[in-house]
Formats: sequence, C-alpha cells, structure tokens
Amino acid sequence: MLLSNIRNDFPALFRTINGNRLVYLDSAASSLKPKQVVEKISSFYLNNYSNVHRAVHTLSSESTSMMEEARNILASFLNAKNEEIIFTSGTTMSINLIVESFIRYGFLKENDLVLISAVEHHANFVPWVRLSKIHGFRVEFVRPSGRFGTLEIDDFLNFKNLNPKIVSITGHSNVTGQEIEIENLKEIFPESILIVDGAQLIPHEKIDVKKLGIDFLVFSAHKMLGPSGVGLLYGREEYLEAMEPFLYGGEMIDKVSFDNVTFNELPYKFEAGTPNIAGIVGFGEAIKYLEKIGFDEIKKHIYDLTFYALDKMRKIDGLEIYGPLDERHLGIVSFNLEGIHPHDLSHLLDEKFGVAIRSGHHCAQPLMSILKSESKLSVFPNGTNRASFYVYNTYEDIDILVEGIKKIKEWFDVQ
Amino acid sequence: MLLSNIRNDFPALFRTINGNRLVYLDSAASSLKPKQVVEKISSFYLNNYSNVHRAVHTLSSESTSMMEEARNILASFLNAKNEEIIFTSGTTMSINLIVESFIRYGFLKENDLVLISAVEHHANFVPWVRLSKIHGFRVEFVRPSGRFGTLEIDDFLNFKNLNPKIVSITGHSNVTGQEIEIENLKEIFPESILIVDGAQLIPHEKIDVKKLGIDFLVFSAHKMLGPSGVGLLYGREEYLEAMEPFLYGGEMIDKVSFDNVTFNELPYKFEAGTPNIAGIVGFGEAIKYLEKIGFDEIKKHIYDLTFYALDKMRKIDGLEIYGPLDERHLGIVSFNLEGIHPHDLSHLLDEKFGVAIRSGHHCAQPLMSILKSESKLSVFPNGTNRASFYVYNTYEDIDILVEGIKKIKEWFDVQ
Amino acid sequence: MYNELIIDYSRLKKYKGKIDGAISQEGKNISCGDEITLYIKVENEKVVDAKFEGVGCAISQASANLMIENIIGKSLDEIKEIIENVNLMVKGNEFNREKLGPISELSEIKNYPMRIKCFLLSWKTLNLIIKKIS
Amino acid sequence: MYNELIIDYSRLKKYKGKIDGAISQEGKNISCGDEITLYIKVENEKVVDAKFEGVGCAISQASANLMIENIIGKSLDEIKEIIENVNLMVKGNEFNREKLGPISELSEIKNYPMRIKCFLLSWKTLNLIIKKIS
Ligand SMILES: Cc1ncc(COP(=O)(O)O)c(C=O)c1O
Ligand SMILES: Cc1ncc(COP(=O)(O)O)c(C=O)c1O
Repeated sequence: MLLSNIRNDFPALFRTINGNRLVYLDSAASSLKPKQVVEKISSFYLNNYSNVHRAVHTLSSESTSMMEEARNILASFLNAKNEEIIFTSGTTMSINLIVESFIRYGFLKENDLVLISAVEHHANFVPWVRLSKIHGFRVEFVRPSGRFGTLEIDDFLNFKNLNPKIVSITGHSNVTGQEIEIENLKEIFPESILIVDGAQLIPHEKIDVKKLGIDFLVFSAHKMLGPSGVGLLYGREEYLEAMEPFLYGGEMIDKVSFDNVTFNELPYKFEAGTPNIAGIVGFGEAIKYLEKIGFDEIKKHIYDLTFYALDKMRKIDGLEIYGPLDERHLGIVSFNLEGIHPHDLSHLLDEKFGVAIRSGHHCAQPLMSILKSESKLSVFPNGTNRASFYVYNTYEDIDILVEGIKKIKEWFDVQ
Repeated sequence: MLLSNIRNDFPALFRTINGNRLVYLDSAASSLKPKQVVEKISSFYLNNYSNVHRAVHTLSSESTSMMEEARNILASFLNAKNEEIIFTSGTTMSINLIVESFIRYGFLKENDLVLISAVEHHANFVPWVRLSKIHGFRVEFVRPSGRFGTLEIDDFLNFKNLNPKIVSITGHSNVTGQEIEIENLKEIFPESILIVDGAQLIPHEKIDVKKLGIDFLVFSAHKMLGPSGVGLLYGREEYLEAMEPFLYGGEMIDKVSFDNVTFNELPYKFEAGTPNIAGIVGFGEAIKYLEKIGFDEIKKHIYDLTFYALDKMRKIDGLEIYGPLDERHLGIVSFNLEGIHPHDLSHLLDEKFGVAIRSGHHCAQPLMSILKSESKLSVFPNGTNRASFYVYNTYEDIDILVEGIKKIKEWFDVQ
Repeated sequence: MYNELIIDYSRLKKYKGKIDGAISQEGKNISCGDEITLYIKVENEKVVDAKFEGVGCAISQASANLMIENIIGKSLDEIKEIIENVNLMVKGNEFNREKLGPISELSEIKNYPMRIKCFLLSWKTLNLIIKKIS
Repeated sequence: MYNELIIDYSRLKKYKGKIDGAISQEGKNISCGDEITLYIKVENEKVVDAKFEGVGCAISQASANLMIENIIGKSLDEIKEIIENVNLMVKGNEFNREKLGPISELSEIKNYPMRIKCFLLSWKTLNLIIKKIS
C-alpha cells in the first residue's frame, strides 16, 4: 500500500461533499495537486517571478534558472536531451504542433499514410482527421478486435504492409484503461515515425524514450500532480531540427528583418512567446514529487487498486465493464449499469456518497460507437461512467464507490 | 499618487538585491503578482481544482463555474459577449491562431494584403511574414516617420488607397512606449479587419471593443498582474463563427466520427484540450484587482511616472531616448547611454542599485534597425535599455534609476 | 434532485414515440451527446398533441415528459410564457410558480449547473419549434 | 563583475581589426544580437596572430581581447586545453588556473548565468575555427 501520509499532502481529500468525505476518482481527467507543487508555484510567483531569457537582472536570472531546472528534470526523467524537451500548453497543443509542423515543412503530403487507432482521445484523432481533409494525406484506423475496445496485436499487424509514414497511438487508453506495449508498435512499424500520446501513460510509467525508440512523446502536467496549462513535447532532435515551427513570435527567432526570418536553436525554436513559466516550474516540482514516491511503487499501487475494483465491480449484476479484463487493464475503469444513465449515476454518487467519477464520451466518440455495437445493455447511453485511480487513492475509496453503486441500483430498482 | 499600500500586496518589492531594495522597472516584460492573485490560484488548486466541463461532480462543477466566472469578468471588462472571449496561452498564441485560422478557412489568399507596422513586436510580425512566404499573401509595413520610431498618422495614410484586407497593429509599442490612437486606424481603414495587439495597451487602458469597432483584440495576463501561460483573444462573433479552429481536440468538438468532425459552439470551438484553468481563474482575479484601483487612476499614475522620468533622463548628457517626447509616450522608456552597452548598464543597475530594467532588442529587431539609422551615438549597440512602469512603482524608484545611471556613467568615464 | 417526481416521470412511456404529420425538431446536448426528437401537433394556435423520441438521463427524460404533459392543450402564447419562466427558474431568478404548475417542483435544478443542460434539452428543442412556427 | 581588468580590456584597441589572409569565423549571441568576426593566423600548428571585429558589451569585448592576448603564440593543442578549462570555469567546475592565467581572474562570471553567453561569444567562435582546422 502506498504511503498513507501522502494523502496529507492533498487538502482537497479532506473536504466533505454533502457531509461525506470526498472520494476523488476522476484523476484521468485531471489529478489533484499536492501542497508541495502549489507552494512551489506560490513562492515562485511572490519571490522570484519575472520574464525569462534575455534580461540580466536578478529576478529574470532566477526565473530563467528555475524554468531551465524544470527542463533538466524532465529531460533526465525521459532520458532525453534538453534540446528535445519542448514545453507546450498541454497534450492537445503538442499534437497539433506536430501535425501542423509536418504539414508546413512539406513532410506530410498528399496520399501519405497516417495510422491512428479507433480508441484515440479526440486530441490524437481530430487534428489528423480534419487536416487530412484540407491537405489530402490519408488516415487509417486500427480497430480494436478484442473485448470492448481492446486493441490486439493482430489489429496492428493488419496494417504492417501499408508501411505508414506516421503511427500515432495512445500509450494508454483514457476509456478502456488498456496500456499499449510500445515495444510491439516499434517492432511492427520499424520504419514509421512513432508518436506516442502519453497523456494517460506517463502519470504512472517512467519511460526511456531512447531505449524505446519513440520519436515523439506528448503529455500534460495536470494529469500527474502538476499545474494546468503546461505540457510537454519530446521530439527526436533530427526531426525537430528539420520541422517548421508551429507558433511564431518572440524568443523563437534568431534574426528578423522585413523580408526574412531565421529561427533560434532547439528547444526555443518551438517555444514562441512568454512561456507558462510558473506552470513549468510547478511541472518540475510534480515530477520530483512523483520520483520521490517512485514510479514502480506508483504503478504497483494503481494495479492493486484496479484489480481490487475490477473484482468487486464484476460481481454487480447488470454492470458492464469495458476494456480488457487482464493485466493490460490499469488505472481506469469504464462501465455502465443497466437502466441507469451515467449522468444520473455519477450525479448520485457525488450527491449521496461524495464520490467523484466522470460520465460521458470522454472525448472518444468513435470508440463509443464501438462499445455500443458490443454492449448487451437494453439501451446504450452513448457514454460510460469512468472511475480512475491515482497515488492518493485507497481500497476504502473503492469500497465506497462499490457500495454507492449498489445502493443507487437498489434505490432505482425499488422506485 | 497611487495608493501606497498597494506595494504591500507585492512581496517581491520587499526583497533586497545585493543589499539594495528591489526597484522593479521591467513590467513591460512581465509584471509582478499581488498576493491576492497568487492566493486565489493556490486556494483554487488546493480546494476546488478538477477538470472543467462535462463532469457532474462537485469539484468539476466548482472549477467550471470559477473558470466561467473569469470569462464573465473579461467579457464585461471589454464589453464583449461571453462567446467572443477565447482563452489562449498568451498574446503570441492568439495572433498565431488568427493568422492560421484565416488561412485554413481560405480567407487569406494569394495577393491579399496585410498591413502591419515596422514597430511591431515579433509576435505580430513573424507569423505574418513567415506564413506569407508559404501562402503567398502580401505584407506591407507602415514605417515610422516620426522621432525615433514614432508612428505618425501620415504614415498610415500612405496605405489608405491600398485598402488592405487586414490591418494588424500594436496598440502600444513595447519599445517606443507610443500609444496608438485606435480610432484613427478605424477611420483610415474602415473596411479592413482591424486586429489590435493589446499586450502593452490593455494593462493600463480599459477598452470598449464594440465602441472602438475592433475586430480582434489580443493580450496576455502576465503583463497585468495575472499568471503566466494565459492570454486572451477577443474576436467579433461573425468572424469567429466563420473561422476554422486552430487547435483540434477535446471540448472543441460537437460530433466526431471516422470521417467527419463538427465543431462545438463559441467560445469552446477555439479552446481545444484542458485549458489553463488555474491561470484563467487567476486572470479574472487580476482584472478584479486592477478594476478596484480603477483604470483611469492607473493610467494617470503611469503618465505621471513617465513624464517625471522623461524629464530627469533628458537632462543626462549622452543619453538618447527613443520614441515620441509628447503625451503619446507612456509607461515605457527605451534609451541608450553613449559609450555603455545596454547589457553592461542594466547589469550594473541590478548589481549596484537593485534596479531591474531590460536590455536587448525587445523582440523588435526591425525597429532596432530604424533606431540605428537615426541614432547619434558613436556606436549603436543593436539594442536599447528599457525601463517600464506599472501600478506599484513610485517617483522614488525613478530617482534611484536616474541616480544609478549617473553614477555608472561617472564611473565608466573615470575608468 | 432525484425525488419521486423525477424518477416517475423519467419512466413515463405515454409521451414517447412519433406523431405522423406533426412538426418535428431535433435537439442535442453537446456536452453529453444526448439527442431528442420532439413532435408537436398544433391546431388553431394550440398544441393538441406532443411526443418525443430519444435516450437520455433521468433528468432530461423527466423534464421532457413533464414538459409535454404541461403544454398539451395550451396556446402558443401561453407556452412562450412557460418557456420564459422555465429560463428564469433555472437561472435562480424569480418566476411565476402558477404558470409553471408541477414543473416548478424541479426548481432545485438551479443548484446543479452541470445538469441544467440535461433539464433544458427538451425546452430548447420546443423553443426552436415555437420560433419556427410563429 | 566589473573590475578594472574588464574595463581596461574592454577598451583595448590593439586586437581590433581584420587580418588579411587569416582564417575567419563569424559568431553570434542570439539572445542579444551581438556579433563578432574572429581572425586567426596559424603557422606550424601555432597561432601567430589574431584579431576581431564587432560591437558588444564590456564583458564580451574584454573576454575577446583577453582571449586573443592569451592564445597568440600558443599551439592548437594548448588552445584546446584552454577552451576546455574555460568551459569548466564558467560552469563553476574545478579548472586548471595555471592553464588559464589572467583569464581565470574572470571566474566570477559563473555567478552571472545571464552573462555567460556574452563571455563565451569569442570562445565559441574560436572553437568553431579550431574544429574547422583540426
Ligand atoms: C507589444 C507586444 N506584443 C506581443 C507580446 C507577446 O506577448 P506574450 O509573450 O505574452 O505572448 C509582447 C510581450 O512581450 C508585446 O510587448
Ligand atoms: C489519452 C489522452 N490524450 C490526450 C488528452 C488531452 O490532454 P489535454 O486535455 O491535457 O490536452 C487526454 C486528456 O484528456 C487523454 O486522456
């Protein structure tokens, strides 16, 4: 069991919601923040804050080193070079940057093939699909043949011969909770550029981008104890060197004249304008906090909670769980309960039991249509409930969730 | 004089730098933050934070209303509709959004004319110039004919007959400190789409976008007591409705299928992904703080400081001040001192006197070449010193700056 | 929020279905994807029949059923007034309880900003129809 | 940081200018826009003369003058060692004071991260030349 005193770092956990203590099971949407991260941000703002780069005065120098210290932390976290660590406003922006940059640079042309999957979050779906309409490249979708949205190796093998130019896949589904083996992708598509959407993966998995041969990795701070409005783009130096910038403005330039522009070196070439300085500083602090717990410990904890939850929830009559039921399932449990719309269930869990879960399509509408086609419910509600677990959750949290579901079910059945 | 107890809200002002109290004259790069804003952010993170939209649980509901409350504040601040208030990561991102959106939507085509000025910050220069090379539209530059980079009405009138499709101009130069009369622009180019870069203007000027007929207004929170990583794009509803989104992903969509995407309504259509929720909440708080002082009061205070500074600085031998010397000059004083490179001067002001000013090209390289051509210095250092004033500055700050400059000059002359 | 009235009305069957030859209108709640098709039959400026199709949460279903029950037999002008008062009610403003009848028993919805869209789905769809025909 | 050594060396004229027929290299400090052109004359693997052109702050000018003064007469191998030690020095690491001579009197630069680029401009440019010819 994870160090129980961790919970003391999260004041929100001590709130009561309608008289019940808060049970926060919505970390896949965004995690709570520990005092350490929030205090780091506050103290930075109140004591050291100024704009970064270029100025020579003390505050600017302090801000610059604190921001660059965060870059060091992220670089060694991923085993990347500092030049390859680009701060963005989040996963969504990171993916849009890659797609548009490739297009501008002339790398993604008519008839080029991009392979994504049908379980992607809209952030790794809409940019490709929409811009393919404008620019004429092709997008194909790996369809999950496994249980309720589960991607099997064969599903990818089907596309091997098409030799896609780009393979962009989530490392961990935000609906099915399936973790994808990145090694397999690399093996099946050795010549494709591999982009990994790490928004759900990195919060519990420390990754060595060099060892895994990942070309681009994107994720957001806010899902791993960090602040909102900051995310990361790791890119292989040789690609970043070649790519056209996405945002143009200050700091990312070398020389600007009336008819020509040359760009700054990496990583600044991709960091136009005043960055989210405090957010970046807080991001570094969040990584430090997680590393102190240890990622092995974190993953084990989340596994334990997941299997405890899956076990208990499978025993509830009329409850349909999505995604795999084996060890590929981690951290996120999406489900529906016969006869009760997810909005009603999640509303009542909050109101009567203080349990915060999410309900809806989880920004994965294409996957919802797949779940629907396989569902045995009398009516599939175009969405699911989703409970997700992180470092601060406990077995008791899950007991309260399960009890809550049972009581609401009884109550609905009686009415 | 501005309420002296304001200074108590800014703990950074009570720092000592090498034994001197901090004199912060770099607000044009980024302002300090008052306790109220920082505490709002902290308390939000520790008590109410969760992802916004869609979820029905208590924290998500609280976060959503706090974020939307900030939108209300910004909308009534500008006299705009809520649908027209789009949160971005900053001015730079806002301008890039407009340019790329226009291009994708097919609005900005070959040979279309965009008019900007030669005094623009790179954020309102590089996106136009660079993307014009890729997409073939034309960019023309209004050249300042007035004193050291000062834009005169005639300079704009020269372009009246060209009837540009878009006029994108800074409302306040971050180098010359000149405030531009937006009414004049509207009068000279009644048929052009008017984009105003308000990054330096809005911190001291409350604007009614409807009354002024501004089509797009962009600015950053961090230059007006707000957090880093958040900015604003105001756009006229009819344009926003027509434009193609810039970032694609979650929250900005309506329906997503394997071969089609439709978009959410305004403003969400332009806010893909998890926003900088805490940043937006802090932005709202910063506006509240400024409104409590009152924008008339703020502008008057900055005027007083500027003219006090200009008066004193003009008396220093060998000191060259850029921009206009009349009432168009506000808040920012850029200057050079014969024989002393700006990096040396600003370094010594920090080290010996605790004075923080900026030195360099201020992300306005094209303007630097114009200043150079007019300069009477024996060597123009390709940059300037820049002192800038905001709500928390005092006459004494300027006295210390001026004394510092004089002492450093003496010391250099003696050596 | 989940009182007997909501549960009972969410399960009502009698207003579910299609009406041939009636005015129909689709409505959608973007934030959850729920959709509704509303059928309204108008004679002499009066609603003489109404039904709806669609899947949704208990609140949206109950709201639709309760709405239909309370507009059948009413004139278009009366319905406009009802819609106005519903909008006042969800915003937490003063409204005319008499005009809303049993609908006003759901006024608690104003405390659940995340569910107001569920509640309003059928009302917004109705409003589209009213605008279309007047 | 601004001691007499810096001020004096920043004003030195004798190493300013061009050397015809020498190896030349441009260097640039992106963050401030300062530029330098360095001229190095090498005979028998030894630097026999060096000069530079360019405008810059006192630190970059002093650093360039001091650098030139200390590499004239040195072999390319010795210069490589000097460059290595300069890089150690600015990072605040241990370095060989003897190898750097008077240059080491500027070791305080390590406390001014925003000025290291000014200091290193000439050294980076020198390094480019050394790489080119070895
Ligand atoms: C006039 C002007 N425009 C644009 C910007 C860019 O703002 P940001 O860096 O917040 O994107 C600045 C800030 O330096 C500015 O002064
Ligand atoms: C798998 C996945 N990808 C991308 C995203 C988008 O992340 P953000 O909203 O931080 O840009 C999310 C978060 O919802 C996600 O779960």
